Amino acid sequence: MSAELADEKTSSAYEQLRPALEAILLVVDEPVTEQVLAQVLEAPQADISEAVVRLADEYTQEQRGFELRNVAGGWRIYTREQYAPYVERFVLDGQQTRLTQAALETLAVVAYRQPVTRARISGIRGVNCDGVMRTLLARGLVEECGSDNGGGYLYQTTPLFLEKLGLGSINELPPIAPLMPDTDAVDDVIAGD
Amino acid sequence: MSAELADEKTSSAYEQLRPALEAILLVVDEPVTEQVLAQVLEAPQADISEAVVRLADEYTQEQRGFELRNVAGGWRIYTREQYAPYVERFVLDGQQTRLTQAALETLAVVAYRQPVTRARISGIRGVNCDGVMRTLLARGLVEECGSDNGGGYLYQTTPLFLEKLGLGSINELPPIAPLMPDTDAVDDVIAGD
Amino acid sequence: MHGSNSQVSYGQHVTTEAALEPTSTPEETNPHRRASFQVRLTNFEGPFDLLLQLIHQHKLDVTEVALHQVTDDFIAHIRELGSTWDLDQATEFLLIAATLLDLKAVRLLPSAEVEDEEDLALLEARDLLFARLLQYRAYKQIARLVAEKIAAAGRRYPRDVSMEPRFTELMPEVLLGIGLDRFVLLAERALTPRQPPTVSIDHIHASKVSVREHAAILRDRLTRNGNSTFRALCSDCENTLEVVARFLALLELYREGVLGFEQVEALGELHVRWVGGDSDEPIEIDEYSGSPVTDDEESTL
Repeated sequence: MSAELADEKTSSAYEQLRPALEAILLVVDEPVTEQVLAQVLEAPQADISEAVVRLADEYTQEQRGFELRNVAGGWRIYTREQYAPYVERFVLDGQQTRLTQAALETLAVVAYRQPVTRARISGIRGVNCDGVMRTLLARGLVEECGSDNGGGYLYQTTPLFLEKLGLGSINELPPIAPLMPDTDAVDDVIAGD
Repeated sequence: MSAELADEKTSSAYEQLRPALEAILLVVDEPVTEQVLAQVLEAPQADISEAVVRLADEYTQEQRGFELRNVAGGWRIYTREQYAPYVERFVLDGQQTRLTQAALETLAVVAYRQPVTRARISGIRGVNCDGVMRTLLARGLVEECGSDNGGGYLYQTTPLFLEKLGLGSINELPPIAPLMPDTDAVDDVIAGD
Repeated sequence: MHGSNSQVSYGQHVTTEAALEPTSTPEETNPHRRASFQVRLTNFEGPFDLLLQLIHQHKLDVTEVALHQVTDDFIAHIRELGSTWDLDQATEFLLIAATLLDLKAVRLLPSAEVEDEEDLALLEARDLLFARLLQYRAYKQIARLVAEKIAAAGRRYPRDVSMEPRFTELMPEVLLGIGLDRFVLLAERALTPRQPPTVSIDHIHASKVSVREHAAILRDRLTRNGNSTFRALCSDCENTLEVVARFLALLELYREGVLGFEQVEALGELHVRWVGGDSDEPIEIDEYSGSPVTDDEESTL
């Protein structure tokens, strides 16, 4: 009887936690620790630990196309191994060979402002650039090159980028018209730093 | 008996499609069309159309933290609206400047009257709309689409507009007619007073 | 029968408070109407907007127009402002006042018998105004819906995470899809700072312009080309002030009888025709206050 009661209690706790947990796990790019999840969801860490395991089991039992995996001390959603061939086919299908306008613009900012942080790029473009930067990194057009004083990663263009534009070195990029006498100062204002 | 068999057949087709669908939906970075899904999964498009709707319903019925939505002509997984407060601790899409009332009204006119000239929009709103249109163009919510006989540029809304509104297509906008009595009705009233 | 049905539903639309209330603010309950006039005028969007607000404020049924009240308020407000009003507000006022007076004039006509062509024209104008007002209100309501949809969609976040490395490795080689020329253009555009939304204070230290000078420019161009459009005549203006100067100069030239105007539809292209012949006799152009002072004028000031 008391075991049943306890079960019911955990059940409802889990049901309350589950959707919020799923929402977070859907958007995180890096595995997220149980500690962080507990903080954000304002739940005891023990409940979280139980919930993620239960959710991972659920995904497996329901034969979902994705799975919840514990990697490097945190949790993240990955493609389930047996369905990887479909993803591979999708990727190979070549729907994504062309860069979007947003990606090209971001690439242009990196090219002319390198080394540069994401915060600064977002400031210049007026929109968050995280997603686009991921694409550029994945496509090997930009790369990390250390960090600035504030601890933000710095990015620069890669040799592949030069190759794509048919340039020998970054110095061969044509100077852009003097739009502003002091663009850096303006960037600073816009980036708010 | 045969109906049952048919049901079973669809059911098993769906069960085969589902995890593969989920695997692909998990990696797309923009709404993916049923056509592409059909190609990659080598399934009839009708089966895909049925499967995505069924999967979207499933996510809602199971009260998952995410939902499958038809946006701008394609399908993509989003976090469910009510869990936004948790998600926002992880994704901060900074600098989401709000549209002004004037911009919203202008956008509404373009959405319902497209393709439409600036002169016409100004006529409807009773004020010049050039500045507002520049903003909407810069934010990628409207675009030029040719010119009318008089040589004025025509404008229409973009797929980004649909995405920002969470609409599958422009037809999902509610009809404006009930809000706007036709001229006959106006005539009646005026004749009747 | 059908006609009377649609009449009823139309009447409900217009008189229902909620339907006319897109911009309800706490100030609306303020019994001191005139004080709140000022507040509202600072943020309305064009004459239709204000008209809608006024109609709501006075709980007016558009078909039972008691607009004389509104008109009186208006005139009183303008008087109160005395000499302190600015050009922007004044022109908006005039536009709205004209619209209201138009409505009022129509209202005063006996509605049963319409014989005069002019009466008919006035009635038609009123029909048109009603129709446009209702149309505007419809879009205003839709705008609210658009805002709601944007807000809701903004709270749903798409899955947008990096692809697992084993998939990215498979990706076909990326195409830039553009050459160096286009890339540089893109960079220029991307690096051009966006104007942050600010309250402009440019007018405080705006450079002064001379209507007389701009009249000379216009005269020169129009005698050469015969006719043009206001848009074309202002295409080289660097700021709004210069456009205003050109416009005032056009009015001055019109007063001198050397110009003709034609505008087919409201807010449409304004065509300007030179009718002053090609004599180069000097034309007297009034200068406006705030014009730059030239050397020969200085002594007289």
